[in-house]
Amino acid sequence: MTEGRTEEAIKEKLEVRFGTNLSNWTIQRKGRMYVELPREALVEVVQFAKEELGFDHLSTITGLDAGEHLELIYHLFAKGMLLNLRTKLPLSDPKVKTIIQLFPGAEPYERELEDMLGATVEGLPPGRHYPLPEDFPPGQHPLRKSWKVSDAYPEEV
Amino acid sequence: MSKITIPLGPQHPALKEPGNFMLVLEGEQIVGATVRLGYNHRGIEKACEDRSFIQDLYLIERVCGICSHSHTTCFCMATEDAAKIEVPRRAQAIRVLVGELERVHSHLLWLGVAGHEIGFDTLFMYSWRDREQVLDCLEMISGNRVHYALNTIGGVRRDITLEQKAEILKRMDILEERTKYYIQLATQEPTVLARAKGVGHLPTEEAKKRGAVGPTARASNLPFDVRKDDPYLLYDELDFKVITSDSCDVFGRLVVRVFELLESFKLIRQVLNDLPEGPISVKVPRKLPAGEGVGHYEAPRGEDIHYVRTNGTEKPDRVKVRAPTLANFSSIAYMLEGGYLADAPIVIAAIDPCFSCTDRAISIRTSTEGEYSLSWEDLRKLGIEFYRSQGIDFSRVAK
Amino acid sequence: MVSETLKASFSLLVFPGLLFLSSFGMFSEWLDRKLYARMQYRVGPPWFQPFADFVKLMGKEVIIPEAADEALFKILPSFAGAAVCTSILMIPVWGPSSVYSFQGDLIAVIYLLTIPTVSFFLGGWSSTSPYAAIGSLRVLTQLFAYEVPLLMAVLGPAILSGTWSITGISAFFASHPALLPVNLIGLVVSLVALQGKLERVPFDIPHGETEIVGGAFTEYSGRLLAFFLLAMDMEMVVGAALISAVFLGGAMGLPGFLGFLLFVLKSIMIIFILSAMRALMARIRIDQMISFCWKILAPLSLLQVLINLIVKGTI
Amino acid sequence: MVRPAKMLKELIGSLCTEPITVRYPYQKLRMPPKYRGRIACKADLCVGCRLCVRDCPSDAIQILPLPGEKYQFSYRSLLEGKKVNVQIEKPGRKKFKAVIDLGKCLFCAQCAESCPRKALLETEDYELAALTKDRLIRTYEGDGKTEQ
Repeated sequence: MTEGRTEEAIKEKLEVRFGTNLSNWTIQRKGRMYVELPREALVEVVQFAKEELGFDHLSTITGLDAGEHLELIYHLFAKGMLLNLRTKLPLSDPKVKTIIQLFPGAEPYERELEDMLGATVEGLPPGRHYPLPEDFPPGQHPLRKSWKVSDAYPEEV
Repeated sequence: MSKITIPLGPQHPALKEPGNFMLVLEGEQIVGATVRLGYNHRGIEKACEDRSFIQDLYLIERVCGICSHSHTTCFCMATEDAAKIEVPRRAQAIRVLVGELERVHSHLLWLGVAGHEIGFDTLFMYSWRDREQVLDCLEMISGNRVHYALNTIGGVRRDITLEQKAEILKRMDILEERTKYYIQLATQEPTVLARAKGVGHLPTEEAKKRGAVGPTARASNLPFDVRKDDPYLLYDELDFKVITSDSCDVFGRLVVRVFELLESFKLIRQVLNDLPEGPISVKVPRKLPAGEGVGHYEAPRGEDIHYVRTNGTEKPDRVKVRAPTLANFSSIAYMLEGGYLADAPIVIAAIDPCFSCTDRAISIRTSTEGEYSLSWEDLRKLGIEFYRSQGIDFSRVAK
Repeated sequence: MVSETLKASFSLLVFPGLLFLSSFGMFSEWLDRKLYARMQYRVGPPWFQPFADFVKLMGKEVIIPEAADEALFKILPSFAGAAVCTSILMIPVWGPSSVYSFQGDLIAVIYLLTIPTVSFFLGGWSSTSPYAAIGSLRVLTQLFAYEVPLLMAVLGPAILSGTWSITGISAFFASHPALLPVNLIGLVVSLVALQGKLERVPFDIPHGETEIVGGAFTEYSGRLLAFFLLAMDMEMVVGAALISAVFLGGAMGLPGFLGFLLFVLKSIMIIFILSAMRALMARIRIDQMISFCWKILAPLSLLQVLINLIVKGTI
Repeated sequence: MVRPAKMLKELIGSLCTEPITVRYPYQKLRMPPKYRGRIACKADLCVGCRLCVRDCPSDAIQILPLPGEKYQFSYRSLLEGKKVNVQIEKPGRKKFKAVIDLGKCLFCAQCAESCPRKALLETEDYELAALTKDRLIRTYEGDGKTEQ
């Protein structure tokens, strides 16, 4: 919204507010920045970014299996700037709080995290599976690196 | 009056792709709507992880049948960001050119589909006839009609010749004239106005809250266009307007798309008349260095975003695709409720849905217990038996 | 007595009844489709396409929904066809007079022509599918919208000629051709209402395929569907014949074959107008259709009646 | 500004012109130059590097070695006292054949791009439908003209 907004200014504002909670800053190029934060601070940071910094569009949530933990990346967008908030969930306890109260459009993205990666999104209203079918074997999550097609459909391989 | 629940999809004449809308009706009025997706989950994201980058290009291209160039460009931009590859300017210009030609093709296709949804088949036939012009251009440039296979990591695969340039400019003039005719038609034909005005209302705040993108957002007076807001390729050097409409309904979406066609013609002319010289691609190693990148692209249907993480091998570690339709989905339920059943197809069509892109990604399902599949031979036998019972013998007809 | 029965069955089954009507109906369906296609830069079907479609449907399996009333479900298509075949007997086809003519046959034809519509409704309703249920509700709603303007529009020429028989009306206009232009409004209203009766764009609301799949016919298949579609084609011919007899002076007093030629020519002209209307417009919503019929068509037809009363007073 | 029957002029115009439809089987479509149709292979040029196989997104292409030409001669063995047949491969480059499954091919022509010897070509042939799947599998040997 503000034209003179730079990556450094945003970094400074976030650091003043959240201090040591944020780590691993990367400013890849103009309009692309990555930052890592603990999952406890996630909702707060997203809310701050939305309400104070003008990041009012959630592009998507990427989830990936990075071996010993799950990594979630929230891609927040404001004019000219893509802020990527990275948070790590231990595989033993892959829980994260929902952000649908801030971005109602995030519901399918969060359902996808639950289905495809086996993360638990707390506060997500009960609903159908997305994108997996209702009769998909429970406990199987296709985007985990250890998953193979034969786990769910043994007759096919 | 008692309530009737009508399923719209997954197989329905109004929807060319599988999506399911359960509409609760009171007479003709919709009092409740639930949206269900996931019928066409093809496992593309998972499949990308065990293919090389070159193979992934063609897989990503098949995320969508209409905006194939959008997805590959987005994927290429994300990968090039991750591997820190600089793309030559001529390649960027060709990407913009094909991207805009694709937008023209997609919007004309939408115009036809919208015409069909409101029972105006003449508009459907006319706009699809004109769409052949732009498809011919694309075929001439890339050699294929729909899946252009033009992008490669580090540039594009084919160059534009002078004859092609002249031919495209000629066809754009024809199309511009036709587009002006459609603008008149859309704003003057009373039956079109009756079906489009005030239908599928989506106020600005609601569109913002639900994260609408693309023409859906712009028709709700939300000037969100990645080409302007997060310029990629050469868009920050090109002159074009972001078209918005404040009518917030299907009519607005129609007008936004038709006027965007005019902007696209403008862009195509600018790119062609000022095509930078130089190579069309750079050599890229098979193994890309570790890194991550986000591709952000304005597809004809709205914001498209890809996330790519590389790990130093010739295969990506993770590819995430978010097609524009998914972002528009929470708006659909809002727009449907309180409307008429007759308006449901056009309201759904007005976001230009592409369910298969949305679902992307798992494997083929074959027979499970209790179901059975028929081979070609079995089917043939069954058919012959049925017709024999009706007194006609087809058994001697050649296979 | 026997010859009377023979004559009746001949005219009901051969000419101008079932055989003629179905072949002319198929021809006009082809004509309609061809014109529609040519208006859209397409090639359109070959001349035998409607017949081929009919034969194909006859060979298909008939599926009857379990919840449907089987007897009703099966009888309705022939019911619709029979009503249309009967109604052509009262409209002049060969020469200036019809096979059967009596005072009030105009009203009889209009009511016979509602029987197919009612059977579409019953067929859709008895097949117990949600699409068919919505479709048949729309059939009935639409019936109430176009029926009144249609009836009032044909009332105009009847008042002007002072007779309630179709043969009488066309004979009157044949002898007073100067009075034909008086009925222009009525002609337009009845053409629009006929479009509604035949459930064609912009009034194809009962089977708008993008909304409710096949509408009332969703569950119909095979032979039964073939007969329903045939009844629809025949209805188009009867509608065109009715309009040509009432508003355009029918055979204009020409005898036999010449009169027949004129009848064919006028029907083709009306079919052309109907296809152009189909190509020109988008389908409107049922609520828009009703308000259009009651707020525009009905007052227009009332105006026509008024004009005719005044003209009648002056001649 | 509402104008009913806006398209009437266009409709009449359409009635008076030829249909736009190409009557396909009787009238062939003209393909632009460099159309990406069936992929052909000049197998003579192939060196068997299999880069095309590696890059093919759909496993549609196979490169198989051909048995090379052989010198054949025989001699009478003094030890065994009978005739012995001997085959010796002719010296020179090995030959290959390409098997392309059109049922799997995506027509992206990446193989033609990957080929260092330009042995794979894009052709303008687009009439590739077949009644059985095995007729979609095309084998190329020699100069690329022969196929099955």
